[in-house]
Amino acid sequence: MLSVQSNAFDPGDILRNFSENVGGAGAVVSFTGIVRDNSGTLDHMLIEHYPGMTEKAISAIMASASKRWNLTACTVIHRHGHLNPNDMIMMVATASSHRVEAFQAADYLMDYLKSRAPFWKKEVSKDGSIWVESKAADEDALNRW
Amino acid sequence: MLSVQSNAFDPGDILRNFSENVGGAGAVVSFTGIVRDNSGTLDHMLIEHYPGMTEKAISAIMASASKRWNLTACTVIHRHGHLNPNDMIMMVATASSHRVEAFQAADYLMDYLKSRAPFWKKEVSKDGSIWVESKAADEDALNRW
Amino acid sequence: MQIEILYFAWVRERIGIPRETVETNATNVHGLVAELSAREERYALAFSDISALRVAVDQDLTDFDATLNGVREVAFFPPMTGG
Amino acid sequence: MQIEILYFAWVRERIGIPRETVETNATNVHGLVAELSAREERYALAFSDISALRVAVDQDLTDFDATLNGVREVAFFPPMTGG
Repeated sequence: MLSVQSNAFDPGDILRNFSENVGGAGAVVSFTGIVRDNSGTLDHMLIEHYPGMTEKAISAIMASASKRWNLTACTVIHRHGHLNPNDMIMMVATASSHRVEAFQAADYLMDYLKSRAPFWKKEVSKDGSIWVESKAADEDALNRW
Repeated sequence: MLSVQSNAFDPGDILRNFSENVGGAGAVVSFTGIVRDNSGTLDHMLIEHYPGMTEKAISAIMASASKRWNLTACTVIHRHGHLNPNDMIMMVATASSHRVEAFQAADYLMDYLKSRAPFWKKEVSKDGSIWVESKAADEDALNRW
Repeated sequence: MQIEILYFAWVRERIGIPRETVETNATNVHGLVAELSAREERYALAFSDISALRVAVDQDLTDFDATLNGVREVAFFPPMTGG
Repeated sequence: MQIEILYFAWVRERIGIPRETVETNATNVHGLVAELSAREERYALAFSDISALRVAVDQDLTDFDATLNGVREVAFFPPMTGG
């Protein structure tokens, strides 16, 4: 399941539904990304994305993960638009018969979503706004796979 | 938070509460283990544990994870007693500023809980019952850390 | 040939519009960037360091050598920061 | 010296009881196993292959060379299968 949405989502609801429909898998891994206020001055975050390409890019990443690991289920949710501190930004869930595969697939999905899905984060504070810069470490992380 | 319990738990409730109390962390990883019916004949699973040592062993594993990685929160729940197919056996959740640390800590916790926390699973089917055997791969997994 | 061009994040802000349709004879993305940069200062500024930019052609991430033959949509943006 | 002994999983089933208090002069776990095995066939069977067993002394996982000096509780069980 893939959802690119501006609405908030509840990670609890997502994980409950996901865990109850994993097709006999014994292992479920989830990742949830949360808006942090590192500077203590964050008012909100704006996430821009590229409608059309976003869905296409994430679907390709999910298909690639499902090819590499035996997954019985896989879900990606990613918000765009206006987010407040402590809001959930995105979530990934994977299910497999084996814990190692569920872990690796979720880790892989995160690495690729971070650097290959067309989202851009902007942090807005009282002092102004700034586009979050990509990290070399995030690009390097792709070499793990 | 650590809970060793015979009662069922809802992974959705656990993850929601956890995500809302991560002390400013941006990354939350969860693992949920589910009773599988590999043979198609499983009636239920019995999990035996060693009261006293169980809590002590898991606390030590959690302390070790918190020492290796910067975690703002960490939760382990493990059931014992009578479990039905598709019941949730256990759950781990970790929170960190960085996704890599949250992933590694959850992965580490699972590897150690699997082979170092005193639980023993018995699968009961109509044909009889059998103690689940430990896998060499689970012991080998500890060498990763 | 007509191509739809999209800009995202600070590239969009610097150029001042989210999208436009251009008439071009460029054969690859480099050529298109050169044409756009020659237009106005704001384009030249946005494209001054293409190592800081990424490009998608028909919604697939690619590089600046990519051909524009038969292409309908080109997007310019900084490295992604999703997840 | 009196020691509380606990058995889990198939060790418990084979010996037939979950716990017992024993009076022993054994100085380490190996010695205790030898004493128990000498008692009855069911003990000898349960301890016939100690490579298939694990031992905890005062609720800490250890090995069969561990001393029993000052120890109050010893537990025998197969490799754990939690998670």
